[in-house]
Amino acid sequence: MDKKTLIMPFGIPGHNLTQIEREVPADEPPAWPVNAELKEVGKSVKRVDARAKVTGQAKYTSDIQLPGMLYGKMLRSPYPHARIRNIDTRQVERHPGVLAVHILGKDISMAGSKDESADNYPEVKYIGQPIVGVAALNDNTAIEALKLVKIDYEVLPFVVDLEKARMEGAPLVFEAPVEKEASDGGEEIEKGLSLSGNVRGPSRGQPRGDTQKGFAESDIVIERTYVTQVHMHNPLETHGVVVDWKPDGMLIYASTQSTKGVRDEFAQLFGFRKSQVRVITEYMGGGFGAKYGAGNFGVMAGHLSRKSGRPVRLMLDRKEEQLTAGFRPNSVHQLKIGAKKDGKLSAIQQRSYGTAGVGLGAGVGSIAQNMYECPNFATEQYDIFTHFSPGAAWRAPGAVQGAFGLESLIDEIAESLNIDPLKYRDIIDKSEVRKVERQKGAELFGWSKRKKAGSDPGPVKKGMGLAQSSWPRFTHLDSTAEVRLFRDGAVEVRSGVQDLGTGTKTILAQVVAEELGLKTEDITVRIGDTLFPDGPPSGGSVTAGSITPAARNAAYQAKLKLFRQIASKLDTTPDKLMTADGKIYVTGEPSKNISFADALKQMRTEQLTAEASRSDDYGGMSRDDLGSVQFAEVTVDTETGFVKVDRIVAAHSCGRPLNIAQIESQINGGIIHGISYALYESRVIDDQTGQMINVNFDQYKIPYAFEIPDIRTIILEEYPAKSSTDAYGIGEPANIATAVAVTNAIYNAIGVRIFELPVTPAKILDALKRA
Amino acid sequence: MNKFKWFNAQNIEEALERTNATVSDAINRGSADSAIIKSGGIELLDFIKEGIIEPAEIINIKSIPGLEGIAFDRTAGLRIGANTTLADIENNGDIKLQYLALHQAVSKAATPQLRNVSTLGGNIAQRTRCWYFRSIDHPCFRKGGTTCFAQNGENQMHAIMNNGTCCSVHASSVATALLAYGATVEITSRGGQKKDVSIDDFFVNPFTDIRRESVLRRGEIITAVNIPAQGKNVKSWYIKQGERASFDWALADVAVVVELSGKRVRKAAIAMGAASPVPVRSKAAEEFITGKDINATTAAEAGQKAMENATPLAKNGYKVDLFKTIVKRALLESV
Amino acid sequence: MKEENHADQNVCAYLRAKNPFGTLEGGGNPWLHLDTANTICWCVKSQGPIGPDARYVEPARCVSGRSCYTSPEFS
Amino acid sequence: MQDDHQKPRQELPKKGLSRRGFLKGAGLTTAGTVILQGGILGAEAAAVDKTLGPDAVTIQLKVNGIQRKIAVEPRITLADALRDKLNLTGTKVVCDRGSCCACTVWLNGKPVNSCMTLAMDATDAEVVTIEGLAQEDKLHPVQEAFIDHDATMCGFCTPGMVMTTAHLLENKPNANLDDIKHAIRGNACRCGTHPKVFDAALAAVQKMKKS
Repeated sequence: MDKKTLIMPFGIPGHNLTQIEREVPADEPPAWPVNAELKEVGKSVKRVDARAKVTGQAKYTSDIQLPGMLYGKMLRSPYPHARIRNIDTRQVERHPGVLAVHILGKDISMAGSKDESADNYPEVKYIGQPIVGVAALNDNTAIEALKLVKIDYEVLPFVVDLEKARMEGAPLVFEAPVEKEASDGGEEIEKGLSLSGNVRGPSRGQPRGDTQKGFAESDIVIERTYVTQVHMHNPLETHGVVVDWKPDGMLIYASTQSTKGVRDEFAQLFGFRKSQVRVITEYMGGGFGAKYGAGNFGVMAGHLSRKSGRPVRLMLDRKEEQLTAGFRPNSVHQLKIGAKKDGKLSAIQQRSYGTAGVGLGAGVGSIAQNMYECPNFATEQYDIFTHFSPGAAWRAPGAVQGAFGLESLIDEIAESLNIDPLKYRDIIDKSEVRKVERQKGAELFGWSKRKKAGSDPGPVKKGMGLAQSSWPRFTHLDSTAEVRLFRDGAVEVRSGVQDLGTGTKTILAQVVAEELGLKTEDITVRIGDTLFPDGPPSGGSVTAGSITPAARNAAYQAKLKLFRQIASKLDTTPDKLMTADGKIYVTGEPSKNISFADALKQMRTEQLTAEASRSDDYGGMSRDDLGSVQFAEVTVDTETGFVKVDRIVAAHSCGRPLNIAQIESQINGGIIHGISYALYESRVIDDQTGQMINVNFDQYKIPYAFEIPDIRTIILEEYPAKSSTDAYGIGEPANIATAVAVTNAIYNAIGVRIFELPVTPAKILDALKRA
Repeated sequence: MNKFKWFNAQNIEEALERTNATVSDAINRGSADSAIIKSGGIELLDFIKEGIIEPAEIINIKSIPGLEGIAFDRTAGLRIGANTTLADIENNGDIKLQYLALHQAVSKAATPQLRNVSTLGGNIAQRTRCWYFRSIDHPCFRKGGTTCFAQNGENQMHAIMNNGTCCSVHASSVATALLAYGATVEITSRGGQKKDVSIDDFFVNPFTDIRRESVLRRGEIITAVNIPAQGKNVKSWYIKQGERASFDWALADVAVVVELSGKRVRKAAIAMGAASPVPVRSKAAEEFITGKDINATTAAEAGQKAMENATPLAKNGYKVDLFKTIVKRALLESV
Repeated sequence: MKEENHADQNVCAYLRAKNPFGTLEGGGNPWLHLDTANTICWCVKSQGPIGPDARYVEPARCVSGRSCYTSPEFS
Repeated sequence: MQDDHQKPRQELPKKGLSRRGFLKGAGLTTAGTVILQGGILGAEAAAVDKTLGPDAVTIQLKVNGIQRKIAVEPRITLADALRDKLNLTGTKVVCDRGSCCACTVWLNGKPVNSCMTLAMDATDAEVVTIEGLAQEDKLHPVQEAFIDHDATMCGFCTPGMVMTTAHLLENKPNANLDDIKHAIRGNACRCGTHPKVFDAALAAVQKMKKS
């Protein structure tokens, strides 16, 4: 591929900003200067869809009504573990208003009415596991109809508690590991990690050095166990779809973080080509990591639509959402860190257990491995299977649990070495970004006013704490955008990418406007539709970093095409043209110009289009991180045990910031999730029945107005020179440090450490009694 | 929700004639043919949505004229119609001045939106929020089952006193204040007979009857709540502690009403919600503080006394400390 | 680490994984960098982490020889 | 039908319908007697024909200033009636139990949870939904402030937040931050827009003072 060289801004303005030479593909646009020199990018531009949202016009999946649409509902297992002997749906089929009934088999793509037999029924392994679905004229009829289903269960022993599941003799979630099973060819198949009882692992990540030696050389070694709870996603819009199956393809409205992922799964399951399946996600009521794939509810809706010949809407209700739609796994995290007298870390060893129910993914991430310099590192992460619905990725999966342990223990080591926790990070953290964030954050926060732990007089005590985060700069290269210019003046950017509420639509409009010398409001954004080129799935904070370079590149290519068409009209050559302030100029001769709108009128065709994709990172892929530092001040009432977070200062970087207000909003969100994780939210399961009992917004406590502290953000501009926009996401980084900054502040207030989340009044009172 | 019929009652008699079950009856005896009274409807709808009851008919009493309103008289006291919304109680100037603890309790109940709809009658007649009781998947004693799941289960929100049979706590924090003020509940029954039931007697302990939480029977309706006039030297205060400040059920709430003679307490009522299956007054704390000045020491001691008979369960021991503190603080704040 | 590097494996056509670490270098094979202790895996056929054979879903096990395995070529 | 909400809504009474005639003047016992007499007199009339449902019943209500007739089963909530019968899907159902206030609409001038209100209880009532808050194309100052201050993220809580905030400011033009928090204390947001909602609401107070 042809290459060219760009000189790009590199580093942190006001700190170490310099320039760097990057070899990039020849069709990449020229480098943008720093944000101060840009018009649309890096500003607090209003959300392009805000008006639709504040007027109630925005249509979400749950608002979609198609002609003839039916309402789907699913009957779910009331037992955590059972075998199904028989299912009788005859009465349901006769129920007035019911137009389709479907039973899910083990292989839900294949289970039609013909092979619905006991052999094909799945073994139920969690409460809420879907079994039968109906489509009816309305929701209430569907619910009534499901009461007529008769299922004969053989109830089996279950285990839902992490510790009990680890014990010998615990009811097994998965029997007979497939190790040493011969394949057709007679050879032994790959084993994977070992499974012993319900304990699977360990996953050892990427160890380095020799921890034994590291601990032996340490002047101080501290080992602690940190426990975190199960945290539910609870997006306000539940999981759900509207599916319209036709013999020649499917139309699906989905509340999803990945339109293309949903499309691909439906295509695979229903025997269509990907091009025959169209998925639309125009507005989406939050996901936080849990909304991936077709979902069993989606596939059920597909079958019901196929059987009834009508569109079917199937949205989970709040109870179903909490019971079955994912959660952040809990963790028991044993962490041991050794350090020298000067503070340098000599060894980190961790072992963790967590449960994602019947699923995997309950580890504590790689933050302990990555954030600080330490030559010796080892980890063992175990998954414990239980009879509960599977977990799902949740905003910085693993890292939030891992950070609670790591940043608590780093704080404790600093304390033991009699070094200020802020200064201590200067010793062990090599990140330039976090160094600047610590300085700026500490100043805004007033860290110098921090008092000795527990030194406030009286029963109500204040405390200050801080914590840091690290999240890799991920991108998803299969990210494409199209820019269309219309003769009537419209400029459109199109991509399959979805906007979860993060502001993707707006940043796409901003980068296209910037590239074309237009205003953000001049750009029409059409996304969330697989008719358009594929966008990235939104997870791992990849969206901004993946799709905005594609959009800018597409705008740049469209612009070049336009230049070629109108250059002669300005008596010049295309390479001399440039855009700014709604006009196309001849470089060096500003009087020779034409308005962008007039230029479009002169196009040879009604439409002009260009498509471009995310290129590989300039300068090669690297594993550097997005860092943040957060400071918390809390008030602890030592007589009641109640904690209130008074304020948070959050210093963050996400490459080139694209929209300041939207980044602030996302940081606010991450912080509020973190506070809630630290103090309020926890799934409660009754061990006797295996049921989640706080399965509503009434008893599952998410924060409201009075739980929100004063939040100040510092958004650090930082240019890694890696793409045409140099932007990165902020979703996960915003959420990692908050909870542990809060618990470190609690320590500072009361002089006692809490090792288990959420920090309830009971735990504070208990810790104070023990101290 | 199941299908049900709807009847707009124009008067109390009409409503009482049609009704054949309270919510508690419907939960325990099946609700297939039950006709249940609805005022604000929040509580009823909650049960129907959960599938815990499936009434055949709802008798709307919101449509009955004259069942709402607040009347205050310096000698006769306060009368609040059963259909009066919590919002109207919250915003009533007389109540704010004369019955501060009631104002505080009401304004901390639920959310502003719910207070616009919830009525006083419905609030005190509501059932416990025990998460087992509210779960259709847990057939507990109170729903005619054979066990209390909370005794050996998730009892962190539950009762720390009188908790041997069923350890649920009553949901109404308004009731805590009413108890401290010595309110009476006016109950009207078929044929128009009325009785005034002291709020102490209105609530029913599970060891008396586990299937109900108040004396209200079918064919009866709460028509008003009366609160005696409070003397000039009466002070009151209410504190509620939930997990969240924004809106929440009480983990512990306390209403204190004290009559002072100079600085000395002549008479005291200290009521606690979320401590016991029904709101309770602490006689020990009241007796202790009577005849004494309220100061940090005596208030703290009263808090200790209030918890003398606490029998916390495995996960709710912290509530004992919580009550000690808020009894103390409510006493201190009241003066 | 070695036991979790599945770059050389023909994993089942119906396996999906959501692992942020896997998308680092793009492309359609997220399990190239998979660390299943921090990854959500699911089977498209069963729409969950329990495979059609009632065993759990993970790249190392969703390979040729498993009864529900489908080669990517035939999907 | 879909376009109805774009028509201007009529002015609504700000304080809603209140029946403050209760017990005022008349002695307490008298009022009780009146009720009972009414009951006796009404007993004969209380025949089966007064029972409605369980099948669909036609009710009238005024929504966003327009008189509407809809057929609803008594079990249908106001939220579902608005969303399914009138296609006013701006009102969102989130928790479905009155614990999140996403479904907030004004019923006779007061913000209520439409998910916990049966449509029957809105008979002859005046309802304002998010679609009816703007006057023609002129947004309510609270709506403008939400746009200006980035007070929406996913937008699912937004209709409820806006309706709650707008009601506060219509009734308390000098609202401060504490008033705002008190008013929206029941409105859940999962994205964490609260700080921006506070900013927007305070800005709207200023905006409304000027206008």
